[in-house]
Amino acid sequence: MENNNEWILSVLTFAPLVGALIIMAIPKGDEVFHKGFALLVSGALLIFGGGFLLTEFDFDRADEMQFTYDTSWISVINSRYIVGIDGMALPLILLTLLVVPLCVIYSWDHFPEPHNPKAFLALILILETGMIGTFVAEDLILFFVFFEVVLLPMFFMIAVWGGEDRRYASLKFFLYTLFGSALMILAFLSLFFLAEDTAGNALRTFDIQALTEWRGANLSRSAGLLIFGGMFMGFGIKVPMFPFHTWLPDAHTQAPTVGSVILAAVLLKLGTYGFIRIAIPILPEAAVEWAPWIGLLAVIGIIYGALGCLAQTDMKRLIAFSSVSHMGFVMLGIATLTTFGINAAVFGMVAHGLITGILFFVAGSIKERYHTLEIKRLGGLLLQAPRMGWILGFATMASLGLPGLAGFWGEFPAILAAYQPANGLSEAVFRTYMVVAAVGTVLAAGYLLWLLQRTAFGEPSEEFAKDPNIHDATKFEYVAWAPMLVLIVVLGVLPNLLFKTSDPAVEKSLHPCLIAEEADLAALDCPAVFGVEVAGG
Amino acid sequence: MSLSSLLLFAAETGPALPGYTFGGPWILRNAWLLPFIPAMSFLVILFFGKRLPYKGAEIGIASVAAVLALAIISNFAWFDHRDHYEAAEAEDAIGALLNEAESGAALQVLVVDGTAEEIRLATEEPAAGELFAAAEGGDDGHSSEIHPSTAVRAEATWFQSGGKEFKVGTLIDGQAVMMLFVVSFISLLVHVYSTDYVAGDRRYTHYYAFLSLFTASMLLLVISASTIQFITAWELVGVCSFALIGHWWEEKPNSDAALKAFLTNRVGDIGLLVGMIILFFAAGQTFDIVKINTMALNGEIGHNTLLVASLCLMGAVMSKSGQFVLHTWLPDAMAGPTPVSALIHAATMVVAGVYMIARLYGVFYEGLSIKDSSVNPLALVGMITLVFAGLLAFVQDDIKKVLAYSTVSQLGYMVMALGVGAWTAALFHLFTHAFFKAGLFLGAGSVAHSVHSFDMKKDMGGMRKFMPTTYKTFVICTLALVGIFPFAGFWSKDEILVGTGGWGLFGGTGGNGSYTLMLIGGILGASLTGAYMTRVIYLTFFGEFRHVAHDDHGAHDSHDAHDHLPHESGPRITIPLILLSGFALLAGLVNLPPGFITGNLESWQERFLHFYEPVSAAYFPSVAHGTPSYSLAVFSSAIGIAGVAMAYFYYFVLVDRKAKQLGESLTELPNGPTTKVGFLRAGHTLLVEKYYLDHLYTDFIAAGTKGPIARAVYWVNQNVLDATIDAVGRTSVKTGTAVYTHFDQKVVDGAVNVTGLVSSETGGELRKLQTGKIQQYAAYLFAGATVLAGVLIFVI
Amino acid sequence: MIAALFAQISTGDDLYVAQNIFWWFIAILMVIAAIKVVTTDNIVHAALYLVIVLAGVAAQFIFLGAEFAAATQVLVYIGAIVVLLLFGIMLTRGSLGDEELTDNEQRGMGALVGLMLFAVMAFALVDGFEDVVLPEDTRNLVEVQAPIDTTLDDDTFINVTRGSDTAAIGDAIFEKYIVPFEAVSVLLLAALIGAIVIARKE
Amino acid sequence: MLLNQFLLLAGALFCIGVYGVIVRRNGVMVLMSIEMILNAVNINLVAFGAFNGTPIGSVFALFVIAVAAAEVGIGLAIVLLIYRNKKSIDFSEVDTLKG
Repeated sequence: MENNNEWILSVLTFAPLVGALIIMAIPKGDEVFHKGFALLVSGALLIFGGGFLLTEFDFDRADEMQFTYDTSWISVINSRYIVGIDGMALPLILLTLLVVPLCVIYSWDHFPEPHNPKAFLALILILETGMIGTFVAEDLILFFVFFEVVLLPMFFMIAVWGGEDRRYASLKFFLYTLFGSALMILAFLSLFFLAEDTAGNALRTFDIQALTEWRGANLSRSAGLLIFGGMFMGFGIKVPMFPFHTWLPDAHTQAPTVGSVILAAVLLKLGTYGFIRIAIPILPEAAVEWAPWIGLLAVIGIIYGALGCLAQTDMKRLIAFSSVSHMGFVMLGIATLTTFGINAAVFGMVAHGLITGILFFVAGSIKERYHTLEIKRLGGLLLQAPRMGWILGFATMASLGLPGLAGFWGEFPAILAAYQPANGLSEAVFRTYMVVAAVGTVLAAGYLLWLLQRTAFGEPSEEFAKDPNIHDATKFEYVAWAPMLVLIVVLGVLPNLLFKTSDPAVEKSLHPCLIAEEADLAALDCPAVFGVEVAGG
Repeated sequence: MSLSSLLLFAAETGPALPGYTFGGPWILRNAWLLPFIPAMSFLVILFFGKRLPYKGAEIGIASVAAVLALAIISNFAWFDHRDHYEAAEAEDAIGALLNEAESGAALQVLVVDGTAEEIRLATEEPAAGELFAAAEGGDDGHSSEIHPSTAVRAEATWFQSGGKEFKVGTLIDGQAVMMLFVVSFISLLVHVYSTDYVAGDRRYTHYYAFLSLFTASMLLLVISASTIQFITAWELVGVCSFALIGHWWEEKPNSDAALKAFLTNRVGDIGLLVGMIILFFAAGQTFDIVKINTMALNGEIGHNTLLVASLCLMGAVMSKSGQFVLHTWLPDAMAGPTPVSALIHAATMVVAGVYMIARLYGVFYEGLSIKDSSVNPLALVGMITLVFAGLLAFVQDDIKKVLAYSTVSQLGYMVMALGVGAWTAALFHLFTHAFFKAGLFLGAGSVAHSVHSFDMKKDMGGMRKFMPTTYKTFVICTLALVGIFPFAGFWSKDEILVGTGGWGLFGGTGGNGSYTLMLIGGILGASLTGAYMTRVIYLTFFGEFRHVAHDDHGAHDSHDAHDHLPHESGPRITIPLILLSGFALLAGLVNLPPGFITGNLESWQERFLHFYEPVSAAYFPSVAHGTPSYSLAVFSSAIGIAGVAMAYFYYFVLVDRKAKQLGESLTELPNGPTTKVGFLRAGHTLLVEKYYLDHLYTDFIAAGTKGPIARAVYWVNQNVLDATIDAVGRTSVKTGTAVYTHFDQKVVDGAVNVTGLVSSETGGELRKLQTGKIQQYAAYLFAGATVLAGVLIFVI
Repeated sequence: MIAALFAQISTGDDLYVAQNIFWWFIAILMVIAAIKVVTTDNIVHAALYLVIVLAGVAAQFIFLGAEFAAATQVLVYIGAIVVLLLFGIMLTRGSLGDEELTDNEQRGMGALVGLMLFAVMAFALVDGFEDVVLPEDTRNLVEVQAPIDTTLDDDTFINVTRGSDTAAIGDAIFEKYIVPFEAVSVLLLAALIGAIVIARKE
Repeated sequence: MLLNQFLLLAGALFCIGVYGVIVRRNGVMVLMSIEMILNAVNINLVAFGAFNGTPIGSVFALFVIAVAAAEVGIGLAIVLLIYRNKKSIDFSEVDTLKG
């Protein structure tokens, strides 16, 4: 296609990095200059970059890679620098572009101790590079590199600006994710060496699109399962899925507010994005065999996270556990391997990013005012800081999946998709998951409203009743929150904005045998794993 | 609603199904305006309300008034459409449509200027004849008037997935326009009433904002054409009720009640979600209510699927419409301001469940095989509810609680009516009940407003002297509730009893089956209603005024300096009361049974049925209508009056006399027999404890989940999962440090500390080697030298 | 080694016997004194024990026939350095009496290292120079016959023939090792100035 | 006389000195230990000189003695300085090299 603006994605990816370098070059002490510059960079990226994407992206061809740029990178292993986005990546990139400047704005007057805006902002920008890079990468090695790039800044952010247990939390986060990544890269490499087309000659490529075309054809079953397992570990830990989630509460609780927001809003999505971009498209047959287990872990995560929330005494930790629960819904949607489910997953990612972001913002502001997040000590927020209280209430409502707000569209379609999973998946199993997940929504309402009641309702406890430095939201907080709040409503009322974008891409990413009507299934001469035999009954 | 969506719909579902059209009067095609207006007013009030002269109340009232006007207009528009819609026109129209389908422009014109209203294939239902017959079955001699009802639809794409597009839209037919009128009318009265009732409240503006939001959501629910849209509205009204119940959230009981309401409804919503999902896939991946109903009736959906789906949906009904075992939130919800109770928890929101059954009646009708049976879950639940709730109402001292239980019981009537197939009767009762129950609540509020309390035994009594208007209206509404001829309740309740078709033995009434059990329950309920309402009347308006000046009875309503003698409320409170009592008196007349009056007034009978039941629409089952029988009417009224009489004797005679004996200084009523007779006392406590349901929910289920279970899970998280991770970390560190242990005692300790304190001092241990103590360095130096020398000498 | 010693003694050379007995006496004295130096709690005592050690070293030099070195040892060390140390002690007011905690907490380690070091060295030495006998009194040898050490060049040889090692040392220093000597003297000067600079009060 | 007698004696002195350097707190005492080490070295030098029948051993011994003198001077000066700053010459308190 002529003039597909191949430069834009690279610019979006590396501009923050350049910004970070410049910030480091700016001499210390001139604080406003640092902040202003960081805001300038991220804001410009949002307005111009985001605007450019929105205007130039061809929504009618949302299933194709656009803005692609492909050049030789590490020729020795035939790993190429390929970037490009389709309808699945676009929303997540826009989310990233949005969240970062908001974080910069928010931290304008809430810099965590030790007070060092220079380093802090530089880290944030480096993070942005890593996150955008992960979403645009179309080469496995490139993806892996960006996936890891994200790790270090977050590690430092937690280790330097974190709470009292920051050393432990940061190290745990780092090692845990690194462990997953190790298995992930193993999986990638084995793909590289094992992939061969039906003619029997090896592909020897890391190109995600090429591998997606290949769809794991004539790869031995065991190999497929193992490779998928490796990816599952890598992505599942990042999501995080149920047994591997324990790094999340610590990281969230210890991280500075902005760190938590970025972590919740974008970083967790890297894992789910990996599933829908790499694991499932490339290895659909292994996916079909793994899906029931993924779904199982997902629903366990839903219930388990919710119960974990009910046991919390610390607000931030509660929100962290709620992330486990919500990402469970996302993973359930993915596990169904249906367009409905994965669309729901994409929507769920964005919605969870916005909603949990807000929740962490508010939690941070509460901490800044009350110097504690112990739920039993809080209360009466609506009396002392009414607007913040209402925002908290709004966020909780959105988080418990209230229809008309963004959260619902990540939750309900996922549950719905579980009723009729993709071909080859057992309906009985997934319908059980559906019911369990539906129960999870009740628990979600339970803990969120409980949180709201304990923190926002009632009279403020006397230790804070007269506290002078408990004031309502500041203008920086408003500016940082307003876009997210508006988006939550807009996406909730007009879900098609997102579904329309992601739907074609999702449909294309899935193996036709997964989503075909049972009638057409025979025509496709699918592998047995897609349950052609059971198609009749 | 646009042409494109119309074509898409045609493409999706083949030829348009009978029973609805995309044409019709403008106002009906654009019914989205009704929820839109209050939604806008919600935003305006929320953001600018505080700055407005009347703190946002005027916006709310204006918007709701506009909605009421629109609702009335659309009712009349519907009457006209209902009667004069001709299938033939539709045939031409659809023909034209199909001919010009290619050239969209022409169609654009057509649709835009609304001349291509009737778009409908002339696929005449084979069963149409029977439908007519069935419809006539009820009312002899009016077959000429029976004219198939045709709903008016409009829709737009909401979202897409897997290439499929899913619609949001409006489905306007009789039950919708009826509900539109009820909601907007009650809402307007409540808005006006509240200007006085919650005047000066701390969150006056928020109050009105949420009233507007609630009105919007409720209207959205009423007009929704797709199940997912229905779910949305359903949840939204739940949230509004949450916010309004917890309006005075400073006190924990109120927020507790709000939470309880929301969570109980969430439990029911599991059923809603699952049921709707089942229907979604059963009907070939569509949320379209009409399509689901039609397929259910055509037998395109398996009976078992329908059964499961309707049972799931019943769960939602039981929570939202407070049916037995999930009703417990409704009495607690009285913690909210009284007008809210009148609007949400009596007239509109709580009937959403009933409304849903009526909407998806095809599903329930087939799924529960209502026709020609004698019992089914729906009817049973309804009957149990109406009896048990009626019993509970006896032991309440809080006037609002009595009314709440009475509401539950009346909802039981409606559900039972739907269960026995008396669709019209159910909606008719919904219609009348909305007025007189709202009137009762507002009346109770008016009383409480002047005595700053809801406790009938402590703070009321003899109010008729102080507030005559409230007294009169309250009594009228009570009579309507009890079902005394000719008040509204009489007609609707009688129609339900007729609909049960259980009155077979004396000149049968051809219902959809013979639900004798339900008939008995209904009649019993009537007498209970009479009894407890008499008790309320006595305790509130008769006897001595027992109020002593203590205003701490949750009387947040009090805003002004309260004087000690109660007084009649102002016009903004009394006028709504008068209006409502007027409706309570007359609303029944809109559905006079056939043959009740004759002569040129004859055309006035069964107007409600005629206009509001979607007769012979393909998405609606052909329900039969029982023929009313005087014997049944007389008998049921007699039973009801008997209940009144007994209560009258007990309270107005016995208790009153005893009270007189006890003298003037009486602040407590004398104890009834329940404290003396053991067996009665047992029953009494059982009722006071609300059948121990609350204990079950709160102390076992909720507390259990929140307490032991949650804590256990968290314990596992910390001590099993997390511990394993830490153990892995520790062992790795240990192996790493084990190397040093051969060198230096210090490092051994260090390693032990490292392994011990991974969490606190990760990695900090190696620094301990680097103490900066010269002599230690010297020691290491020489040690190293020694080792090296040793190596050189012995090894090499 | 002991065996070799007795062998020498049994040869009946009284000089050797006397020398050996005397040597052993001094050596043991030195070791004891040295141990006292590093173990005593009283710093002044430590200094005095150090004097014994240093004197012992001087004696060893004499045994080895290096009178000049011995003399320098006595002069420089006992005369100068020990005095310097005593001054240091006074200036730092390290109490003249017993100090508590003269040693730090790593005695065990120090002993370990020391013993291991000694063990290794001893093994190496015994292994290397099992019974190597020192040459007889070098001066006499030098007089009566040509030096056994052919490594010495002529002038050294000539000097040696003078019958004293002092002269030889002097010649060696001032002819062959003049540069190191100058370096040392410069070093001494620098040390002197440096010491003054460091230690002087502002 | 055997060469080993002297060498072993020197070794003993050396090791004792090492022990002193490691364990002594008092800076002056550390200096003393260092002196002993140097002396041990000197004994070695002279012994080997005698063994080879050459005075060069003694020459280097003399150099060492001179350097030792210098070293003691500087060392004491440093100790003095430490004492002034810390009002103590306890080396185990001197940990400015701490990382």
